[in-house]
Amino acid sequence: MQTINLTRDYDGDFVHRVEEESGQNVSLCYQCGNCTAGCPYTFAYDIPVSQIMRLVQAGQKKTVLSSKSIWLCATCESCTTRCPNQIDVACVMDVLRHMARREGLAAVPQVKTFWDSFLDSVKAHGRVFELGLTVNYVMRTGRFWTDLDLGPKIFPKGKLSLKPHEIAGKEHVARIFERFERESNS
Amino acid sequence: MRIGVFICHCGSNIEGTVDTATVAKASLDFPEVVYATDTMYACSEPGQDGIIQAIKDKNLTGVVVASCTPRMHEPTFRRAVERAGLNRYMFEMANIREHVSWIGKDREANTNKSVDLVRIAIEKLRRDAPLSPSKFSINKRVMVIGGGVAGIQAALDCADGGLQVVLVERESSIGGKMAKLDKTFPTVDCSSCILGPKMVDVAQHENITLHAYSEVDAIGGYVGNFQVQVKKKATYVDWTLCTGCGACMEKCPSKKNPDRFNEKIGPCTSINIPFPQAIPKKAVIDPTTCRQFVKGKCGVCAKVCPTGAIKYDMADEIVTEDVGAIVAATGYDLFDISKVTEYGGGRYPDVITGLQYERLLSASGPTGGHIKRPSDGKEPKNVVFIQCVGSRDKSLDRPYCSGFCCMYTAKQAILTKDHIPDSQSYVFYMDIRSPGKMYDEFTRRAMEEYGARYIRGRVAMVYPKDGKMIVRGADTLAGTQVEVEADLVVLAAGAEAAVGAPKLAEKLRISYDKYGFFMESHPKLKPVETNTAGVYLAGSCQGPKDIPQSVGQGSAAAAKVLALFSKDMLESDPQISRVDIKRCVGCGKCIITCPFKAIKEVEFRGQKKAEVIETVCQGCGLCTSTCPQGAIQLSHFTDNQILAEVNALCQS
Amino acid sequence: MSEAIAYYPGCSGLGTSKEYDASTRAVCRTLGLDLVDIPDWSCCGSTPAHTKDHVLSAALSARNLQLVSGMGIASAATPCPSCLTNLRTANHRMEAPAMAEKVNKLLDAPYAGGVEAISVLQALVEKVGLDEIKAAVRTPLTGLKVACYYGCIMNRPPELMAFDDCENPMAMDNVLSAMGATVVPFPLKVECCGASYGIPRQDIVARLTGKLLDVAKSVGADMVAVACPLCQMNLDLRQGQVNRALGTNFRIPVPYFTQLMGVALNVADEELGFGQLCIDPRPVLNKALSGADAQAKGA
Amino acid sequence: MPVLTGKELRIVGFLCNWCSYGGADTAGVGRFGQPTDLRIIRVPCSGRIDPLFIAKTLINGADGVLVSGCHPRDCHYAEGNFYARRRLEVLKRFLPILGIDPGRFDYTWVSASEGQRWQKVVTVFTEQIHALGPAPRFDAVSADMLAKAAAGALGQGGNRVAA
Ligand SMILES: Cc1cc2nc3c(=O)[nH]c(=O)nc-3n(C[C@H](O)[C@H](O)[C@H](O)COP(=O)(O)OP(=O)(O)OC[C@H]3O[C@@H](n4cnc5c(N)ncnc54)[C@H](O)[C@@H]3O)c2cc1C
Ligand SMILES: Cc1cc2nc3c(=O)[nH]c(=O)nc-3n(C[C@H](O)[C@H](O)[C@H](O)COP(=O)(O)OP(=O)(O)OC[C@H]3O[C@@H](n4cnc5c(N)ncnc54)[C@H](O)[C@@H]3O)c2cc1C
Ligand code: SF4
Ligand code: SF4
Ligand code: SF4
Ligand code: SF4
Ligand code: SF4
Ligand code: SF4
Ligand code: SF4
Ligand code: SF4
Repeated sequence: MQTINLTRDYDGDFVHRVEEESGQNVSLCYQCGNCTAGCPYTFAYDIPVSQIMRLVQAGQKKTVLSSKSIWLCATCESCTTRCPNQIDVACVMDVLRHMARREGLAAVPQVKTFWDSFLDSVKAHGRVFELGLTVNYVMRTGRFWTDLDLGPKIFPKGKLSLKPHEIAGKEHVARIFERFERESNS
Repeated sequence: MRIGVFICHCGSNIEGTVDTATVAKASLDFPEVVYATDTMYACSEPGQDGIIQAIKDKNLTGVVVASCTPRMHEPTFRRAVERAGLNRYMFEMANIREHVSWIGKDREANTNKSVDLVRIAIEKLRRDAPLSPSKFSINKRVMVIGGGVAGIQAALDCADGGLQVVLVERESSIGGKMAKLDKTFPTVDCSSCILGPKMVDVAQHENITLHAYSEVDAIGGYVGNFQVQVKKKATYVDWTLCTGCGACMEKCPSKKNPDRFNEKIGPCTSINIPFPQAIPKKAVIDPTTCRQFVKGKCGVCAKVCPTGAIKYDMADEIVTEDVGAIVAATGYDLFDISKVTEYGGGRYPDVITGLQYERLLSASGPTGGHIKRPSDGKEPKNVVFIQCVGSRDKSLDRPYCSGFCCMYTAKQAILTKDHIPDSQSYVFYMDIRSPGKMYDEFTRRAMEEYGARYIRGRVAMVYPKDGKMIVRGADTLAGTQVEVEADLVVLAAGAEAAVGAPKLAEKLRISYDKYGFFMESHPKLKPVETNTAGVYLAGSCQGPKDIPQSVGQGSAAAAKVLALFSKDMLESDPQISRVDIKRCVGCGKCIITCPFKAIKEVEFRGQKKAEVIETVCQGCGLCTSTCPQGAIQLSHFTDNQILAEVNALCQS
Repeated sequence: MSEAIAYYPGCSGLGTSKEYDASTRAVCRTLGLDLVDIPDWSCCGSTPAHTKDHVLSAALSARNLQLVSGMGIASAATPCPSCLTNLRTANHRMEAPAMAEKVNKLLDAPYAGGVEAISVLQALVEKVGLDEIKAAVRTPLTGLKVACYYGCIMNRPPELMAFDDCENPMAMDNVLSAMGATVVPFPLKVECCGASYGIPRQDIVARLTGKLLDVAKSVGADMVAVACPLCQMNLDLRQGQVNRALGTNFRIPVPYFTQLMGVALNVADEELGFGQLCIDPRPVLNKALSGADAQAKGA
Repeated sequence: MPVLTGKELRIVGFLCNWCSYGGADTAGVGRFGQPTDLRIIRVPCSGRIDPLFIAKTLINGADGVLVSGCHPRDCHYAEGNFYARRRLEVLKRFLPILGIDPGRFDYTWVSASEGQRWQKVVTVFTEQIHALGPAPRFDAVSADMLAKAAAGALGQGGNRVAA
């Protein structure tokens, strides 16, 4: 454990940015732990969500943005629904992911890769091409596809179509992504 | 008029953001001001002496103090100017603390605004006239509304002090919540052993008239002379005949009704005496379940009652009580745990409230003092307590701490071990609030001696699985999620204002906060007084309080009543309306408007005129803004005065 | 009977949850609920989009909402809770003019608001009504013990979703009891099943799904009815993975609630797509129904 | 001293002693910061407020008038605020006839416990008046005429307040 120097290591700008981007007042959190108690993913987190909230309050940017937890949060809304102080905790987690991305951090790379593959698929076809997404993900992570066992279960059912559903407006969807990238780079 | 102006620093409270010297200097430019100064603490002894000295030295005939709110110190300064020989009504205040220095940091703007406020006070003062109060007699009877421990204490202290007391309780027995408790913290003595004798005293005290099963219907009048209409609800049992023998309860065939005294965890008969020590110990029929009422046939109780007390055709009755003061002691009710759906209260029988648990612990409760869980009657081994349910929770609009649940949870954990030695209690808490004599020691004992496991964190959900209740919470100190397989879950449900409290407050003409708790006159210095003269508060109707605090307030309210009644006559506030008989055309509009019936019609040289009954007028000024002639003017708030204030602000 | 509702199937409706899409259409048709396809709809971006950026996410949804407003229809129904959340969030966020401006900057055609997004379940309960649904039952599901599983985001957060209770939702329970089924109280109705982590973190899904199946079994459910393609996949398709990871041997069918409704409403078997589920619910279903039948005859 | 030119506008508040004046005190005790424009005139009850006071305040050059009393049914004098509400409603409709923007006048209910609510009321009302800017001034002759017109129209006080 390291000692945190509260006067020097407090990143006020970080706290402010989290509050602004999430629209939440993090000082409302009184550390009751309800979010951690309800979060189905606590067992997989490196830092429980209530402590993420605490570390945000404490302005500990680096610890928070390099945590695995923010990538494992499934936005299940349990924390937001039950927070006695009506903090939209799930939104804070979302915003922390946005910030981590901007800092080039992703402590659970396969999750980020999966999401990126998903969005690539949407950008390319206008709709998600499930098989293509899976293949893309497996290629990108360079991992063996752990779901191989499922193949025989779904292919015969005709569920995974072999070609994407191209839509007429796919150019429009692609333009949404392009404009977004331009806006965020400007 | 020779006006003196005193600008208070209030230490740094005002001086910190208002340049008082400049305000004093500016005041000198206003009409009729002959003296102005700033002063460190105007209300302190040297401060008051300074004012008195200045009145004498400068021959002042009127005084303005600019300081805190008049709601705080107006009486103080009125007394001070009176000591210097002025009429106490030749005094005005400007509120430059609550309305200026405490709400803005801009010193220039604040100073400027203070000058404005002093100026309107001066303009008002210039039009003030000396007033003198008149005296009126008082009815030295007191009504106490609510017969919980606070009301009982207030009633007994007043009665012991020689006053006639009318105690109104809406249930069929007095005792309130305390009568439902098993043992009480921090000494763990038996609740009915310490409350029971007091209840008996109430029944036997010659000075106390008890209206049980009654509610206040309407209140008229004012301090010293209230008229209260009390509705005695129909019990369908003639209480003058009922001996409380209980024969009717034994035979009543309608046995499966939720017993409200047992917090609905046990059944009761349609005709019922809530508990053996009830005061009065009289039966009441619940017409919503009684077969005679619902189906039109039964009549068993009428047949078995040895005294012929049953009266199926009884109706509500209104009695009027004249009293000089009223103590409200209507207590609290519990937060409805079914609103926290994730805990399953109301859905799962083994999730209960702390008060229900008290009934399970109590020897007079539905299980005879054996802890049995409601679902299957089994003795629980693992009992989970969850604190702050419906308290400290903004999402439920209950941001306040209920004050006593930390302590009663510790008590219940201790009692659980006493009842079931091989049991294990778990307490989920956010903070432990136990600031009282022997209180923290008590909660520590629950952990150290009785082995209750305290877990710092909230619970997110409770659900049944294979006969157990799975409690999933967090241990924030360990930084983990935790689960307990519980047999019984006890929720420390928070305290809310008593059902109907706002309605009663409106009848009493006292204020209540947004949660329905009654407002005291001053949060520190007038905790049992209200803003309505002659109406006092005791116990948890003002906010959650434990027994020692409630009893203390009951006694305090009684002391206030006794002090009020220690005089034979009361002085009325002379800031009342007066009729200019030359202007009055006798139209009678004011008479209809006055909410206090304080204006009567009189004959003056053959013409109809209005006349204000001095001791009845409460000084609201409704008549003044109603009279088309401007004939009836509220002293110290006359049309001319208010317009002078307006002009001072507009023309500056 | 009712006004037309735009229909947004969501991407999985074309693939992994074809049977949900088909049974939804069939059931709505039978009940007279007029679903109109949105021409050229596109993906809402699902979770990946909002974890990347809120403006991007809103824009992907808003494109579809804008298409619906072009159809002159005021509400859109979707069977997929994830799509629903995204559509509703986009609406909600775009109430703020600054956000609306940012989103519209990304779109070809700006979205001016005014299209309400609801779930197919909500549409059935509110636009058709339980009484009418009940009246349409032909083959009551008597004897079938079913646990209703709503998934984590169908009703949460309540301020956003504004439908049913967020801790103990009852809409699906009510619909299936109207179909004659015995709905067993299922305490984990809104507990998360692992969402889309099936691909990147199978271990997580196994644990969460395992818990759901365990509790469903303990309350005596013959099957678990679902209303979400992801839930369905995790509970059904991955049941084998769960058994392997946890050493259990669950074999609980996990049909969509619309498929069960279809049975009760006598929708043709081909339209319900039971065969496309991993664990075919028909044997259990038939057993329950015939058991009830036998009982009825025996009595 | 005048209001601070450029910084403040002239806003006058009429507050009942029991609820709203108390609420303003509570706001002070809680240190709930507020704009400095408002000057409060204390009256016993909102029922004491004659609509003519407000009309005259606005005619005489105030930029805004705020009235606040007890919540309905919570009046210290039982029913004063009902009278107030009726009269103030009439006034609100009459102001445009006098050529006064009705946005310069508002009335509300704040209890003695609602310090935060008071802070909000003052802040919002002050912003509203600043958005309207300084009120156009009437010269002495027209002000007098308007005051008489108001006195006539607003009824009961015709014989007195104009005097
Ligand atoms: C589970 C639990 C355990 C507790 N244990 C302890 C303990 O161990 N020690 C301790 O110090 N404190 C304990 N308390 C707190 C204790 O209950 C209160 O301090 C105490 O009851 C307050 O007394 P009261 O007279 O103010 O109110 P109440 O007990 O609520 O009495 C109010 C009375 O007024 C009556 N009433 C209400 N409205 C009206 C009306 N409109 N007209 C006429 N009558 C009306 C009610 O019927 C009631 O009889 C516990 C509380 C709970 C919930
Ligand atoms: C730092 C601090 C801050 C606080 N802030 C707050 C606050 O903000 N709000 C709040 O509510 N409370 C506050 N308190 C608590 C507050 O001080 C007490 O509640 C209050 O002073 C108690 O009043 P008292 O009359 O009982 O006792 P005291 O104030 O102690 O008065 C006792 C008096 O008796 C005299 N005395 C003692 N022995 C004898 C004797 N044998 N013969 C004759 N006279 C004797 C003493 O000289 C003294 O004058 C604070 C306390 C501290 C320490
Ligand atoms: S539930 Fe809310 S208040 Fe409690 S720890 Fe989590 S964020 Fe903080
Ligand atoms: S939204 Fe994320 S942090 Fe919150 S409970 Fe769900 S998974 Fe956990
Ligand atoms: S009503 Fe009759 S039977 Fe019942 S307790 Fe009274 S006296 Fe006894
Ligand atoms: S008449 Fe009513 S109260 Fe009396 S015995 Fe019959 S059911 Fe009971
Ligand atoms: S007394 Fe304790 S349990 Fe009760 S609300 Fe306060 S902190 Fe919570
Ligand atoms: S001793 Fe004082 S500071 Fe410590 S817990 Fe008690 S009240 Fe708080
Ligand atoms: S001021 Fe007038 S209306 Fe008010 S109580 Fe006195 S006489 Fe009645
Ligand atoms: S309203 Fe005025 S004129 Fe009419 S009776 Fe009353 S005081 Fe006289």
